[in-house]
Amino acid sequence: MGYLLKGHKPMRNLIRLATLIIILACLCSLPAIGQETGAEVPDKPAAAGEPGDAEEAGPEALEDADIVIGMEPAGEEEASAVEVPLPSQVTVGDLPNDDGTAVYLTWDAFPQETSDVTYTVYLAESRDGPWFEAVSFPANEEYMEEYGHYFPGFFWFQKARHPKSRHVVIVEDVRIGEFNRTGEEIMLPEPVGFTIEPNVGPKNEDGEPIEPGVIDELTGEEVVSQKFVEVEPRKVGTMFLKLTSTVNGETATYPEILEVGARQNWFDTGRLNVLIFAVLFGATVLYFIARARRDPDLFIRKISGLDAVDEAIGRATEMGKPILYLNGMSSLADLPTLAALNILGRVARRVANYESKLTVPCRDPIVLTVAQEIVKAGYADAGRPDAYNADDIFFLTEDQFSYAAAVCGIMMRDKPAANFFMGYYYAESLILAETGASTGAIQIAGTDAPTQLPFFVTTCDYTLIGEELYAASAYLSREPLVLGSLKGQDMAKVFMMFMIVVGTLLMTFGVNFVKDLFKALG
Amino acid sequence: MDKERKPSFVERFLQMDRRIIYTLVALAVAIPLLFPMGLPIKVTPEVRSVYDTIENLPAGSNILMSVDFDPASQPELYPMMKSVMRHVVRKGHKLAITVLWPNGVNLAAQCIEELKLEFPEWTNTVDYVFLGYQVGGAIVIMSVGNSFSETFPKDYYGQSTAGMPIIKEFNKLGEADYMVMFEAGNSGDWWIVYGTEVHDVPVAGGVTAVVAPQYYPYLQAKQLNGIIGGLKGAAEYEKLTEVPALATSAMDSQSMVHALIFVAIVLANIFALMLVAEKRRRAQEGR
Amino acid sequence: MQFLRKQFPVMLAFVMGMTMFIREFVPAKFSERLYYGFTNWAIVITGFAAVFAILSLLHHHMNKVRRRAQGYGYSVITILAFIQMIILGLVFSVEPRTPAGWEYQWMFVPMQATMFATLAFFIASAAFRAFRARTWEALALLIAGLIVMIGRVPIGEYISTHLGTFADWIMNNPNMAGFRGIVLGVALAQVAIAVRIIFGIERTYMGGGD
Amino acid sequence: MLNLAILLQAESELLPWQQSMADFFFSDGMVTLGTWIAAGLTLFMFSFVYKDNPLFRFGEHLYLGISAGYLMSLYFFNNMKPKFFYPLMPFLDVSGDTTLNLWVLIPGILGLFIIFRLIPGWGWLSRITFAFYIGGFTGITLPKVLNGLLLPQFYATIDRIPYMVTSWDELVLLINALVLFVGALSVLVYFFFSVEHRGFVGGVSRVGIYTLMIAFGASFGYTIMARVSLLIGRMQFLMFDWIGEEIVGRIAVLFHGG
Repeated sequence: MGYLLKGHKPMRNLIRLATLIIILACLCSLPAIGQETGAEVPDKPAAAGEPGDAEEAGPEALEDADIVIGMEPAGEEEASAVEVPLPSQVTVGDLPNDDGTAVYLTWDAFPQETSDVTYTVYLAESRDGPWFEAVSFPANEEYMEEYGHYFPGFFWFQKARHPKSRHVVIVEDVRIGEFNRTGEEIMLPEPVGFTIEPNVGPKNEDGEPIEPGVIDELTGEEVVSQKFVEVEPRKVGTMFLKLTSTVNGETATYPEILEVGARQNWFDTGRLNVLIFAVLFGATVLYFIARARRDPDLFIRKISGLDAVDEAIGRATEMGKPILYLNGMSSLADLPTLAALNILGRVARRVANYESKLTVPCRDPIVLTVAQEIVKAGYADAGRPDAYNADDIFFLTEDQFSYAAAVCGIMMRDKPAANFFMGYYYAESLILAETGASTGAIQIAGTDAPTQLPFFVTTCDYTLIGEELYAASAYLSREPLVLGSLKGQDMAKVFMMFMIVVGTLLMTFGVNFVKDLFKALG
Repeated sequence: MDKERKPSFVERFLQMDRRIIYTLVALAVAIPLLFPMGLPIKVTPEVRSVYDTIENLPAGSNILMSVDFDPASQPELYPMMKSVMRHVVRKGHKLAITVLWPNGVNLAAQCIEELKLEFPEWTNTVDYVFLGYQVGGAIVIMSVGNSFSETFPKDYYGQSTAGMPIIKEFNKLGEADYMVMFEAGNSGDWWIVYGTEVHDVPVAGGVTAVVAPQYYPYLQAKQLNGIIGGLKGAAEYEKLTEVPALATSAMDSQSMVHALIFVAIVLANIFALMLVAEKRRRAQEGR
Repeated sequence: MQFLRKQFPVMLAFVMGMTMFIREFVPAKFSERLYYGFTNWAIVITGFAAVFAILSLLHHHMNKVRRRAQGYGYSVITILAFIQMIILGLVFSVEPRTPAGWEYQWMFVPMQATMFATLAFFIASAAFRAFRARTWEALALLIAGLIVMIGRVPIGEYISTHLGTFADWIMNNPNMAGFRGIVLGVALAQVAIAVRIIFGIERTYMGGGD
Repeated sequence: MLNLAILLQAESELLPWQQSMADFFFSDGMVTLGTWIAAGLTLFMFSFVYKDNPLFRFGEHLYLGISAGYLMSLYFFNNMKPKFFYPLMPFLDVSGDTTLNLWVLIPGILGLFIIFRLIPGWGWLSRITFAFYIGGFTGITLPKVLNGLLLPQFYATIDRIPYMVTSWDELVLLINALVLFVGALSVLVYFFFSVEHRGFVGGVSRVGIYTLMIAFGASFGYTIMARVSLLIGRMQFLMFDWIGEEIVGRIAVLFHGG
């Protein structure tokens, strides 16, 4: 793409800028990462577990259903400490990138794991208990690998390094209570104070239902059908975790009781790439806008739909018929609506020059007020503030099809000579465009709604496809600043295409890291 | 040069008034609804499996249906539900009906009323119980694992369910021999995960075309015994039960409209090409 | 005063934009509160704008009645329908068992469904007029459209059993490639317009003049 | 039949007058009346595909008034009441869940600025509201665009090209990968604005145009079935719920000659 670079050196500047940003971003995120990579995070990823003899077979049914909340698991541990494989390299920590509601626990997996071994995590408010079962699962599940996105590490794409050889359990924001039969939440009768869900979700790891509800002593009826007990680590402060492994009913407990507290985090390292790309693309756009200020002569390719705007307005003037302009079905919280309003500003200016009438029915109240302001300003800029009539930019209704029906009514009765459909549309697009086509109006549509593009393309005279909608206001205004932004977009596109080509080539030969750069985790 | 020339049929066809097309579309929809043509429909194995299961169960087996859709999906799922329900009634199975979507209740009620007209001896509380709607979604599913009569103390018509004859033999999910759920969303996932998998009840799904792709993995995993997908599936079921009804006619309508548009487009293109050739020929002659 | 009119809005947009942007990268609790706080405020603002919008709607139709414009009687219908609906709605609420709910059930819903259903007519006529092989591009459109259209109904199987498979292939490959290109371009353009708005380069929405 | 309310069932405590009102609106008479009105309005609205006519105009204007009124009431109950009026006047909320929150006065004032547009000379105040609203939402949207649109699509576009072909299936996979890769890139090239579409760029962007056209055609054809389903639904309402299956059935029999 050498010709893109002719005459100036944006690429070199881009690369400098990008390098700078990446270095800065890394520096910024260092302290945040330091927090959660503290001493306890697994830093020996591939370390094999202790050579526990985990191979005892046995058709053991897991008995999660029988575990009563508050049960003491301690009893059996000494008896079986020899045969049952003991978890090793157990570490705990605050879950990174969260709002301080979760902690995690990891440990090494055994070399060969089967569902014969069951891990159970217990949780307590104090070192002496009482202990509550947090979660229990067969040893061949819940590997670090599956939860990699919770631990983005130094770079978000490092998740690939999270090994299958470690287990992880995340203890999350949960609350004490239960559902009664009608689905209402009720609090547990006994003052539990601090418990944790017996099993995450209503069935256990084996697909069995969790224990049925509590039986009311007096009536003999079942009080609850589903129990959930929850804990909010942040409120609890420090809490204590204990890990056991069970084979054939024999239990071994990791000797150490682990202490951990949850913290709020202030930077989401999982979104580092989003930030970097936002800054990178944003800076590119701003750079080219600044360049355009110095050197306002920029080339922009022909967009036929926009060349037709003048023709359409001219024809409306000749015929003495109004022009209909729609801003789309979406609210101002959506960017296509803003793009549509920008074009409305340009169109209003031209319409004022030609002295024809501009009708703008609106669907969103805020869009209505902004559209009024824009058209008013457009008329004023054209030197004809007197021609502005606030009643021409009016509200219809927020209901999609009622709006469509009313606009169709306007099209069939006022027979506008030109219809503009800009912004975001849903299924009504075809109703509007077909009715408009039947009245013989020139129709110019512009949308980035992929599902509606086919209908506009087939029924309108001109259609601005996707990005062209956003380029339109620059094209119509020829304002150097906005044109500069287009140039910036193109440069970002070159960068993207370059990355796609490089990434695909590398992928083809087995290198995934470029692709991983673009993995959105949040 | 040929201003005076009357437009030929070909030209008039190409510039056909859109209202002619509208009329043709309306007719193509309406006529098959009135006179179902019964265009040949190929029965897919996943639909046949549902039919076979219901057909081969001994009479008087317990069947559970869950109606989890609302009027937005009525054109697709209602004919399907009616057809399956008719089959169940015809085979003399016991039927319990639950509803997880609030706006589905009336659709189920209407279906029952219509079937009562066809089968006057089909009695409430003995042959079927319409449990109605209960808030709670997945919770309801877990709860029916224990008991229908406790989850739904009153049925849709306000009668107490506890003493009903049907409830004596069929009072929880685990006692069902088969289940068919009609799904326009993801409540089917809950049924599978919290209900049928747990109690080991074979289950089939009648789903809209839009959500069908999300249910096919269950079929592959044998967690679903069959899938009736969209209007086409409903039409297949009607074919199997040999009662062509709403779906068959609706499918006929679909095929007719598609065929109409297809033929119109193909003709228009042939005519347009002919016109071009004609013009070229005339231009050569004129030269 | 001039500051309040000109510079202040631009600064406010910058501050709001930057705050909400940075918020996205902060997982802490207050960040979520900020998000819901802002959206709730936006809802309140929209509520006031809705009052303005309704005045606009009524004004538009009152104007027609006052001018005795052609068909002003219909404007009377709109005004009456609106006023009775909002009174009934606010007094009895809009649940199904109320008068407003009844009107919703038996007027609003069927008219909505009907307008939606007219699409069947429009899509047929649009297909008839647009699917003509006038150019090579149009031919590509025509062929893809015909295959996918006919591959989805049973009659497609009578033409060829592979038609359905091929239709799926078109949907999953060329179709997906096309829309991916569009979405990538749109996303970039959206980043650009967002940056322009936050940095006050794009301020058409504030009007101009005084 | 359309969705009748199940509210009677769901809500237990209705005041006596509410109950009688509910009974009235669910009575058979009102349902029949409703069906006839619905059928009439359905025909009115359909009539517009033929041409503009007084019946459609009536329906259209009625629909406009009703929908605006309904949605505004709904907005009041769902949004303004819990988010503006309750925080200002917590005693109104019978559930007692709301506490006094005077901060909502700020959006209240910003909202008033919009209404001030009706007063000549005060219109500029609404710019502050626009800046607040648009600035905030733009800030929210920017990362969402990257996170939800740009990066995932980017991520999906970068994919392995399975160049080792030994079987028919693998050839298909290779073709698919190439179509996706070339298609997406060529569409991107079509969207270059600052470069003239000539020579190599012109050629690639032509490929992009063809990709787009195939995509549009396929998408168009894919939608037809869904739209026809809607019409079938409406026709079934008219023919079976309204006129009644009995009558329609009899007509059908009549024509069949049976």
